[in-house]
Amino acid sequence: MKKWLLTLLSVLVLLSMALVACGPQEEATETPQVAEEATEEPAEEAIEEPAEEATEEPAEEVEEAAGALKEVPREETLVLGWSIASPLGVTNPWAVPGYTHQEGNTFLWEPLYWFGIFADEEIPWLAESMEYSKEDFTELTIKMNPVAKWSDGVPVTAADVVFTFEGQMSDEKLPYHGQFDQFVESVEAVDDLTVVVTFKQPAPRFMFEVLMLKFDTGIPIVPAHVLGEVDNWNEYVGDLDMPHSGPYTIVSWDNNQKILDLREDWWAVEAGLIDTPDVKRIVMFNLGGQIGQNMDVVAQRIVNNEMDSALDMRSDLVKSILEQNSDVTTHAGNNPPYGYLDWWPNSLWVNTQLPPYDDVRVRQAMNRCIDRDTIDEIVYEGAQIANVYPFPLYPGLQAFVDSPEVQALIAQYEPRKFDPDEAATLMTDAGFALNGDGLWEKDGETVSGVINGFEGIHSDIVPVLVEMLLNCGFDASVNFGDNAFQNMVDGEAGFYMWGHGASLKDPYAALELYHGKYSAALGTTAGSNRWSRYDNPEYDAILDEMAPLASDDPRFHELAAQAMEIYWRDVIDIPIIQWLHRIAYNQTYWVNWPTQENLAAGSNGAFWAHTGQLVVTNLKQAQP
Amino acid sequence: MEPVLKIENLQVSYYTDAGRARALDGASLALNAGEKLGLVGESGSGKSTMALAMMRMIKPPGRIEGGRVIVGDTDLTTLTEDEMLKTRLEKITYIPQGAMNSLNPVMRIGAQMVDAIKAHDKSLSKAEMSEMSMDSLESVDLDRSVFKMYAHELSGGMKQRVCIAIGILLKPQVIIADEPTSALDVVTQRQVMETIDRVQETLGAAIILIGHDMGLMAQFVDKVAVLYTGRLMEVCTVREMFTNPQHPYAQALIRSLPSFDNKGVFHGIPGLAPALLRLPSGCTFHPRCQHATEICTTTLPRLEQMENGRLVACHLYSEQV
Amino acid sequence: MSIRKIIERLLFLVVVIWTASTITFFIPRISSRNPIRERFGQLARTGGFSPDDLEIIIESYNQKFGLDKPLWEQYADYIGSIARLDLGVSLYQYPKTVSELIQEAIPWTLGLLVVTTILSFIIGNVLGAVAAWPRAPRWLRSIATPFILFMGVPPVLLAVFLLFFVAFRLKALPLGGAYSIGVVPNQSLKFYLDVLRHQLLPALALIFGTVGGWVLSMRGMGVTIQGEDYVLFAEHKGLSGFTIFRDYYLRNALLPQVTGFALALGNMVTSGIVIEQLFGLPGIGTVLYNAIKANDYLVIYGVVLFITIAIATLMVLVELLYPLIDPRIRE
Amino acid sequence: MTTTMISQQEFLQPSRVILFFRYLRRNPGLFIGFFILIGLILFTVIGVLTIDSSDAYPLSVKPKQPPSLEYPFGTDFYGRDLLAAMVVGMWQTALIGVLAGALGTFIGVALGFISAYFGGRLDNTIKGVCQILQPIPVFLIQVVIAGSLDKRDVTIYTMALIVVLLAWMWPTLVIRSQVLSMKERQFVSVAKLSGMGDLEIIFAEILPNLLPFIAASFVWSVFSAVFTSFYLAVVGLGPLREPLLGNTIWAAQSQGAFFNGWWWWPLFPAIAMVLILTSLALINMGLDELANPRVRRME
Repeated sequence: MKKWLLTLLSVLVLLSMALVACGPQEEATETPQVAEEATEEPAEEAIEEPAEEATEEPAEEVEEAAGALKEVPREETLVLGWSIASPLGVTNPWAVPGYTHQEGNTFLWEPLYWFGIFADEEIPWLAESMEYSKEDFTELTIKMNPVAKWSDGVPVTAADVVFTFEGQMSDEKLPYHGQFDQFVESVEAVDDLTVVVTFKQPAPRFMFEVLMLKFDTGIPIVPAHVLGEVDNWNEYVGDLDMPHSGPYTIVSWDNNQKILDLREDWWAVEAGLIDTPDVKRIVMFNLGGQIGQNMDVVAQRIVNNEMDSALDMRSDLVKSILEQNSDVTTHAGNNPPYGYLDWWPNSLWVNTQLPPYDDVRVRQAMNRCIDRDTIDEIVYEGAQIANVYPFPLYPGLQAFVDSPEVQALIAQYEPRKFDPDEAATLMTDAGFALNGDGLWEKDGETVSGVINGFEGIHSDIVPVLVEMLLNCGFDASVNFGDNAFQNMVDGEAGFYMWGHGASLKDPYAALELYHGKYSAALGTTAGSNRWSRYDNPEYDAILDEMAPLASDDPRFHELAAQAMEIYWRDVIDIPIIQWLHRIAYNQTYWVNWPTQENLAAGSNGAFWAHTGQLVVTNLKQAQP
Repeated sequence: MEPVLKIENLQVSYYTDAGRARALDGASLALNAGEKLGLVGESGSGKSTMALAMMRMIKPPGRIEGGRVIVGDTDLTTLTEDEMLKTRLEKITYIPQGAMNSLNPVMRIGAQMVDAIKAHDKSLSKAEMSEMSMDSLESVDLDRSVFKMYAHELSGGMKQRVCIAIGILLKPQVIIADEPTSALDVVTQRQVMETIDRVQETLGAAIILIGHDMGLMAQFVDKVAVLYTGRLMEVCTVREMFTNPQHPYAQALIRSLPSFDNKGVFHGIPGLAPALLRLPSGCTFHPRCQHATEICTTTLPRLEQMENGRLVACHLYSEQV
Repeated sequence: MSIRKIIERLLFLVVVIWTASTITFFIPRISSRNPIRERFGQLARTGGFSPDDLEIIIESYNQKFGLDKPLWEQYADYIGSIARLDLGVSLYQYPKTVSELIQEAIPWTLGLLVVTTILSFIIGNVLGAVAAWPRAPRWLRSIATPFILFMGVPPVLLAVFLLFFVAFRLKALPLGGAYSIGVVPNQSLKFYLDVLRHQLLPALALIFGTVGGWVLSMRGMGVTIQGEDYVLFAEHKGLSGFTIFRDYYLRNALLPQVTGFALALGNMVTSGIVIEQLFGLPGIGTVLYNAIKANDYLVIYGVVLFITIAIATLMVLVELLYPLIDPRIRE
Repeated sequence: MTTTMISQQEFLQPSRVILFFRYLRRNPGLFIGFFILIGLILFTVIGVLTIDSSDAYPLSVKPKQPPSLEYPFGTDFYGRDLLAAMVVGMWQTALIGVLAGALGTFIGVALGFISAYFGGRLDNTIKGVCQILQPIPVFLIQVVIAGSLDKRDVTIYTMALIVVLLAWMWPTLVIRSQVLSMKERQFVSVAKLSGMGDLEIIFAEILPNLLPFIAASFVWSVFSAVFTSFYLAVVGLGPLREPLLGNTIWAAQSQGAFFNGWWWWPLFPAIAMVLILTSLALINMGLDELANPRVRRME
């Protein structure tokens, strides 16, 4: 028996060696340069003094591994966890389908201005200045920073801005085509450093909404001398060497990670806008295709100091991280709710054109079924997250809701009130009756209460909402399927859990989501964040009057309060929660993360947002 | 002359859930070199058990519980497991019952012969072992080319010959052939039996032929031993058995054979053989025996030698001793 | 082995591929979902797309992917492209082709699934054979029992618990990923060992979760074989236990098992999908998992087809090569 | 003489029940398997009778509570009582398993019989279809089907149907080969000679002899149905709100239950899942031994 046991063991050993050998072999094809070197070097090593090999080997291995890349110690490397889904090599911001800035490309591209939300500060960048040159907001003059240049040494000029704007105007596949089409009359380069934009109508918010990069909105400037040369910029991939103005360059990109190294000749340092960043290398570790999956592994990696930060997490997970590693902090330090307010408060949206949701009594009844105190208590451990507004309470908006006008409306409409009895009365008035299963029914049909949501980000709140609605007699259930989004777009019956990414400073952008002009008819596609298909001429008139007014105009405030009244009166959607970004910041290697106590560059702390560049370039190496 | 095979009081039991089954109880035999013994009995009478016990191949839940098997001057029951491995094929050999399936289908015949030699004598060279094997094949009237063939390429008779060739590879003193011709057609049966006969004569080995074909026995063996429920009932020469069986069971057995006298009439033995687990008391044959008396139901008769040297286990003849 | 048989088997292969492609083509079309709309709907999160623009983009892509053609035409195109070994383009990772995705992923899957299937096959069959071998010592025979019990543990469940205990609690092995963060793939021994360390837990989960099946079937087979006359005769020949075990018993008992190997690989894929995803390994399983989640239907088709073809080919190959190990089937 | 012997035999013949238990002792797998299964059934039945099944859904109890006297299995993040969730989940898992298993076995047995007994073109067709479908990874096809359905249509019953769609091939092939070998046996020829009809032979002669195989194949089908439904739940293709064992385990996994220290959440359903599958595997193994005399001899 011993003999065959040995035979078996040796077979096992052989096979496990085969495993080692054949696992990564394919990498040879992906990085041929490295492969060539690797075959040469070990041979040399073997000849040279085998005795010392053992001690020398690790060092040499590292060198060898970095054959194509220079070696950067962990202390100078920032490791970020994110789900990278875009195809390898796509760096061109105009490639379609786009939306690659969240996956590390934000470190490549820069805007005219940044907006730092927590400092409430507009930060000039590629432009030295940008202002409306006519009082009625019909002309905008942009002065470029003369030092700015692309990574290939070509200066960034007014021509690039004109190219970028005109591209948006002409190409309907680009995301801001709609805005440019609506507002912009013409774009003109007065000289190398000056651009004048003429608007078709007053555009008091265009500069902020479109030209400044913040959160996930705004446009970066693209190089005219590169994209102007390609046949079809929508299909131009860009690859790793596409000239860009940002501080980092992608040096390695595979399915596991994207590695970006600091460009020593970054113009912004020369321009004196910023010190040379401490972060010499960014490793964006791919967490997998689905946002929000396996987050416990991500959390553990942060606890283990393997990662410095990752995408935002559910409250419990962040709490557990903080308990397990004292070097980790969050925007709110060690205190609940651990995060900062994102611009994406979530509502339960319904299609207001579709029975029974077209009946305001039904919508009000549903609102009365949501127990926002229980949500705070159960899902968010007592943090005040549950919400009654379609916008985040950033300072400007907090001031707005604190105004006596809005407070009076709250007292009148009690949007937060949980009252199943009132809900029952409303439903009975609307002609519904409870059936044998305890569900509201009319003409033999229950309310199709499927909540379309997104598992990675809604798996904590949606099941709770389902139960609340069920307990109240609505036939609720969950759909976390891939068709959830499409159901919203198509206006299928049911509820849609979705956010409002719109207002940051004043309520206009959020309120404008319900403008009748977006009220796509049944059977057509609703634009993003316009799921309610609300159509009310009274409301539209208010909004139209607001459009050309500056936010600090007293009339603007008056009109905004009127619109808010309609929002609550008609229950256009059912606001559920403020959206928090709970991002763990590991301070073992890096400090100066943007937090409540330390604004850093004043941006929010999401490294994946457009302002991620500000987060990373302001990090400081931790002093051991 | 000293017998080449001596079996003394061999006892085998199987232990089952329902209790102990005595599959072989006190079998004793002696065989001289060159002697041919036929071992007969109904199915389940313990023939194969006896053969396996001689090879010391009884497996759990069976157990050899007593007695001795002496080949030449070696008592097999005292050997260690390793010594016994060497003894098989070298001193005592077994030619299996189901020759159709007794050869490994995925190994060449030669390889199956060589590994047998190798297991006993590692000193031989490969060529020597091949040569030995092919000689052995020739001695059973097979072509030397069979060495390179697979079992499925051979006919039934050829396979049986291969088994014989393997059995006599190391020129054993005792050969046990367990129904070597079952499943063969009559002509082939005869050829195979003749081969065994010739081989045995050349080797001068003693042979035990197991089977229930009395006709075949009559032609090839010198002596016959009758087994019933694991007990030897009678041992005598072939001639005596066919002309004058003594034990009532042997008589019934002979009577049940088709012959010219009773053609067309089938004489079965009345009743069924009892299950080993529930053997009747006394003589195990008594429930089926026409001559049973009081003593038969209580006392087990012993195998005793009669005047003419025959061995019979029956109370009818106890007085004769 | 005759040419005729080879042609017959190849025809069988073609029929299998055709069946699989037909199934994968028609089933997703039962539903009215439009993956392109869904994909662009997700993109619309950026905020800037107007509804009209979105419709225009969707329309142009529908045309591009032929979704506006009648069903039978789409089917014909699809079968045609399969015949040209063109599996189409990923919607989610456009312009990446499905073949490229598979190519990138397949080495990892080969490294994990195939090696674990082989290991599981070897360990399971040896243990199963030993378990049925009456002459093996009792303790050795009883080793197989826990493995049989592991049959009741889905590999994914095992993976979850292994991940927790070994990686989270003991911190003995990495939490996932194909290799350490920040390491660039290269040909050094260090890199290989790093990869091996990362593959260990998923491999363990897969092996432990699947060994039981082999143990069980081999045990059944072994019981049958050890009663065969040739094994008994081999004992009568005075062969040593090891020789009988290896040449007479194991060799014969293994034959029917070999034919099950290809199918076992198919079953391994089932667990592999989730396990690769769970450990963040960039293999075929992860590609498929993500495609399922994103309803990237061309990738789903492509991967399902690819796996089917691989398994069917392996089956046919095993069948054609089988005579090499079983002389009875030759000529 | 003979009569006394027979009566003696009858006297010694132990009752069937005793024989069954004796057999169980020799076939410990079957014994343990049955034992666990009975335990699970008792747990579920008593549970269904005594527990308020609405506690198996969110917001019914205080969330995130470790096991205590009040909540023996603890409660989860959503405020389900995990004991109730387990009872309902086991019931649903069993329902899927038995439904899919029974349907699959029924189709398999019917096709296997038809194929083997009538032979000819019919046999070739059925066998051919099975062979062609064999290399196609069943689970992947199930994934494609489940993924194509509208989420609202995915219920316990549709899940069972999805599982059964491709689960009949194995029983078909097994039964077919058994009937083929059975057909060759003497008693069938005897029955044929004595003028029995096809149906009579099938039901009176062949079927009873195949019962152990059918039982084993049924248990196996249930096993694979439970297994498959678990995997479908894991990739998120099951009925989402139901506390199916797979759903509960995966919900725990996706909420980082281990990391957050809620170990009890995935643990108990995982144990239940393992017990179900293990007991089925053991019973299947035991039935195999019962059906196959060679295997039986070994024990």
